[in-house]
Amino acid sequence: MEIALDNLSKHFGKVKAVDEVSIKVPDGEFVALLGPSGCGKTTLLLMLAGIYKPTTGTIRFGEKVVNDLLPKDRKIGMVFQSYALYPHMSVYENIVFPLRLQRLPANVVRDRAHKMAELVQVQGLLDRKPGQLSGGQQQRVALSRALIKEPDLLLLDEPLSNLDAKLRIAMRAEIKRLQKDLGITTIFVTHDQLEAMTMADRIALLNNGKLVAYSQPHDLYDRPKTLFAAEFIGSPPMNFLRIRIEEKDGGVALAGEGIQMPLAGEIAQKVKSLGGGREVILGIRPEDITVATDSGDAKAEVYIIEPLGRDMLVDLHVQATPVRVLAPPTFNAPIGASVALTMDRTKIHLFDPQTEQALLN
Amino acid sequence: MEIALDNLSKHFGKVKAVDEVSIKVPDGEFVALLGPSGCGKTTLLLMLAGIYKPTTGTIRFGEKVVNDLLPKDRKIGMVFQSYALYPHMSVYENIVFPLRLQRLPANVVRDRAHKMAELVQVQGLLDRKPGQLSGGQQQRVALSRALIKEPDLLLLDEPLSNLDAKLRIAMRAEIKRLQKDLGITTIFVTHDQLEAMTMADRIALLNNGKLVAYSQPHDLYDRPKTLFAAEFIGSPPMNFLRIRIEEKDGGVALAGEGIQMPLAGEIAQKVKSLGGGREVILGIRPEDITVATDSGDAKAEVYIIEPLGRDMLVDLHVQATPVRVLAPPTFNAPIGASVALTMDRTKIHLFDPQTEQALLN
Amino acid sequence: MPNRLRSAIPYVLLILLTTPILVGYLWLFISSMSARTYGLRPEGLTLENWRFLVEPIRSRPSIWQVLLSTLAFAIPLGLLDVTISSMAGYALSRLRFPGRRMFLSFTIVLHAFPSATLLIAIFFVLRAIKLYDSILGVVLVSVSLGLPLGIWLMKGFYDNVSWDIEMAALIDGCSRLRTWWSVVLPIIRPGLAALLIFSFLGGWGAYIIPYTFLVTATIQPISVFLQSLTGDYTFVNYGVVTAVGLFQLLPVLLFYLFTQRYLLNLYSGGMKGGA
Amino acid sequence: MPNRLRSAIPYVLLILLTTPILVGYLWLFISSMSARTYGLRPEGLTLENWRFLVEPIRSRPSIWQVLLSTLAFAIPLGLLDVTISSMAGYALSRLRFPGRRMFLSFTIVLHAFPSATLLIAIFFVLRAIKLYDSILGVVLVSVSLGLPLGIWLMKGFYDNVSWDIEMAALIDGCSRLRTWWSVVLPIIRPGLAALLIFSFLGGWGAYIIPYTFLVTATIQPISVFLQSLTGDYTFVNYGVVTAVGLFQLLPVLLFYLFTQRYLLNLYSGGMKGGA
Repeated sequence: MEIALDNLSKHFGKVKAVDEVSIKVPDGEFVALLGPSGCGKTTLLLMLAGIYKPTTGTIRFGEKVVNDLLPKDRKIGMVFQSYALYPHMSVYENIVFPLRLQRLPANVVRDRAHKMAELVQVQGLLDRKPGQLSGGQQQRVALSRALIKEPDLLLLDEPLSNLDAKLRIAMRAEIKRLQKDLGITTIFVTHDQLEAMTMADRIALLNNGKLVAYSQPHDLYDRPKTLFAAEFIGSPPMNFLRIRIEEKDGGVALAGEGIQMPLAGEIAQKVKSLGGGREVILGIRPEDITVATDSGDAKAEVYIIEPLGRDMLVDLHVQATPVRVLAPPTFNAPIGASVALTMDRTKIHLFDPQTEQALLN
Repeated sequence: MEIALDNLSKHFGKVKAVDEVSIKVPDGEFVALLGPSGCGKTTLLLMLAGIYKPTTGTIRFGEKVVNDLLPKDRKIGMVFQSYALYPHMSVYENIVFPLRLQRLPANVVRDRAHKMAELVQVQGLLDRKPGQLSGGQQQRVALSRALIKEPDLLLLDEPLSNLDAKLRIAMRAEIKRLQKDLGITTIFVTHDQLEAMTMADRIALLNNGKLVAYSQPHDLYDRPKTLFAAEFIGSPPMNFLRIRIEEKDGGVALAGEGIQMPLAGEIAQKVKSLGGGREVILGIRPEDITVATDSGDAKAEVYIIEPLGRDMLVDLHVQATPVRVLAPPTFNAPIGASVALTMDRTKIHLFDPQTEQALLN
Repeated sequence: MPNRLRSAIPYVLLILLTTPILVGYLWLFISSMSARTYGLRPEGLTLENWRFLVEPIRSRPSIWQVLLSTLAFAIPLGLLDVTISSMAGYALSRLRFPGRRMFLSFTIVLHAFPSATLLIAIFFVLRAIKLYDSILGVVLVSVSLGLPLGIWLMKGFYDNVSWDIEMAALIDGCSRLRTWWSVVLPIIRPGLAALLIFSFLGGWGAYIIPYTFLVTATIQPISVFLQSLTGDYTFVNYGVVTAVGLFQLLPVLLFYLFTQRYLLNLYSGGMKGGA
Repeated sequence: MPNRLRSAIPYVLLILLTTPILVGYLWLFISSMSARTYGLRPEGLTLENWRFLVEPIRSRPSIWQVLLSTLAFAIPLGLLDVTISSMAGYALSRLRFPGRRMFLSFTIVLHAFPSATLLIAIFFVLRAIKLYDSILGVVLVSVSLGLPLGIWLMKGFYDNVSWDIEMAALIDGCSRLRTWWSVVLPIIRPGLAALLIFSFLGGWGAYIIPYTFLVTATIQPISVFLQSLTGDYTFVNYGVVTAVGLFQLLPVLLFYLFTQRYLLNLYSGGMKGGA
């Protein structure tokens, strides 16, 4: 089912928890609501669930405006961060609870419960109480309870945050595959950019209740439209350097404290068109910088080196600005060593310091 | 100061929380105690702090056995996961509390407090109460309280776990640099392999109270000595495949369900010496496999693809075994597509299924 | 050895301090079985003091009549207390309404309020609504006085039930009332059981309220009956008094023995950390 | 409009239910200022009922003497209760010792125990240790009966203090005692204040214990004094009784007004979620 939010707002007293958000979720898509804590993503989810009523704006499920519909009448399933299983009921009773409330015939209930339990692989646990299950098992049960109603919309609240690191990686893939197999329109909330990147077809990035970006993961990573998006997506995060566009002898260069970066070709033209002498913020991801001992675009001092296994994360200072670079695992240099940085011309981002908008896209 | 643990054990009733651990920490080193929850790492730290008494074995600070020394007589500083600041005291009072207890003259106390506050950059916060500080600020205060005594040994309990993702990356580097600058022998506890890899000079990997590895980060990553270490270090984790060593026509190959991987050169000799027909576990990291559409060492089916920004994490199934591969960000294939995997011969690990020991190092 | 001696000191002190209490209980028991006592030495072992079980003491109502009155007081008291507390506690824990904060403060103030001060005012109210000297009146008064604590305790239990579970029930298809009844109440069942036992035992041992507002001997509960045995005559038969005292005490002790773990819930359930 | 009417119904019900109580208080106030009352209608406004402030009522001790006795009872009660509870609560929360679990159960059982049943045993104990009819004796008995709740509440507060903070203090150079005194106690100060006020007010309004174990009129606290005004004469002067009642009530009310927020701590501090 297609979901459409139109200028949706939720105010708590004077606080605008959600501020004029408009999103269209196509039928069968998997959408992440991503943002730092307090950005309004959970409020938005609870409005979709019918727990909160919107202050203004409309929520449409298909053609129907559901603003005033009670949760139980919305045909939704939801998995909570805490799983929210009913502790006094067995796993089986938990799973069939939504069907019991619909007064379906006993054999239908039983059949669907077993089909569901098989799908999420909890067949062996049906007689247990939730308290006897591990976190991963509880999540599977919560998932099957949410899915047994065959909902039009599935809501997931931080679905992975209570799992340990290894299980998180496994469940990430499993939930994504399950969603694709069932084709249920799904919206999930997360504060973890990696979770949003890996699982979602489309990411709605929120900040202070406002929608700042709504696009596909690779788009958000490669072509962030605002400084906030550039900073929030990617780990280790993008580096930012204050620079000035300099035109000299017909050529164009980016220059800053300790930075002198001549440009050529297409990118030079683009940057030139922004205007010489303009102060901008240069953004570049740690994997798009190379460290050498001889010469490059910037001079830097090694602050500390952190081995990641696959790479070395080199923390450097370009004058007073910290810069992180991903170097090959063989990289080695003592603390305080002087090195030179070379930046990949095709991967640089420029942002206006005032509007925080991207300038090169 | 050099720290030496000799056959150290701690039993709680019948549970061996720490089981015969022997470690030597050279003067000025930064050592991580790493392991899953319940592995005994915190118990070990609390024995070093003097909160728990060892059941058997000895703890030596320099030449001195400190088993029975009270915490206050050990010349240690400690930063807790919760920071454990005294909520009824101001930041200044918190920092100087250890010196007050030593009845140092007022001017010495004041001087040292201000020097300390400057070092960890909390000069502006001295009059506040801990409740008014952010998590990052509280940690700085806790750090300065631990350091003001000029301890011989600094203990950190999950120092980064209460910080958000961005701050964690920044503090990681900062704490590591501070430790290097001060040269204080430091031991920290963490359950996060990345934290241990990036910060520590040496990692003590614990499991079920036992020490399973004690070596430098790159060593642990490149040449894990046990299956547990190989599985625990690295994210996404190493892939494991059950295979058989096959000798055919003088050549040697690794073969399994859907896998046929001929070897040549040095590695072939090494594998051959393990004995033909032997069942072993092949371990290979996601970054050491390449995906192609034509032919390779193994046939696989795409389960789901997860964009990481810098790479694509491709979840595949080789028959029933899940395998994860890091592919370039341009990789694309539909769910269920058949692909071929090629593994980097120089990066493969073999483990004995029974002893779980590495066979190639 | 001196170390061992040192660690014995607290035990010796504790035993010395506890002795008077134990002696008191022992005397209670011995006295109920004997005609007279010299200190702890009984004289004339007899079951005479326990005759009240089969035959009323002089002009008083029979012990079984008294027992019936006590139950008629304590059972409704417990049930009403739990019913009202469980509803009010839910409202205070979950709903936001004007005056909620004030109501909470008031509740706790009322709990700690010296009830003796209220007796005169209550007397006039009861007389006005014609419930003076009736079990119903005493039950209503006792419930009112017990409610503040009951509501606070129930609120504590509700506070520990996560919002998520309620939301899940709403989404699964429950109405608000159904959510409370089928999902939330079963979760706090240990709390309900604890409060029920607590209130019931409170009613069983209650003295001031029934003593003040019940005059008819046949509807007085056992604690008033017991007190009347000591108060009315110049010569008090301590043997009988102690026997009746034990009679009152024994079911309470048994009750505690079997329901102790529920009572523990009362405080530990509402509190973090618990026992 | 029908919607508005519907939402008014609970208020109407509540007002109807509250009226008797409010009328009771009103009558208390009016009665204390008049010679007689007909229902709520006063007749002959007078301050005569308040004469007890300057001149003792007949053969009774002066009100100021009574006040002094009450304070001599309530203040040590509060202080002792807080001192012992804060120490025992710490031990129960922090130390592992044999019998701890049993002690905890026992504590809660004792709290809910009907104290009336114990009166006879306590009487003999007090007489034996020569503390019958002395304020010290009554204080000791009241402290003992108050300790179980006090200890549980304090334990709840200690349970909420993280172990980390205590370990930090030990590492920073404190002894165990110093840790308790300089770090832990200051953190639970709101709990200590709440328990102190709670115990003091409990002592101020206490009736059964002082009534049972104090016979000398000059050392009886105000609640017993008040009760004696109603009990001893065939003709009770309700005007005077209500005036004394208000005299007892007013400081309590004032106290509550100013310390209410500490009392709120008592329950909310020990519990997760709070108000």
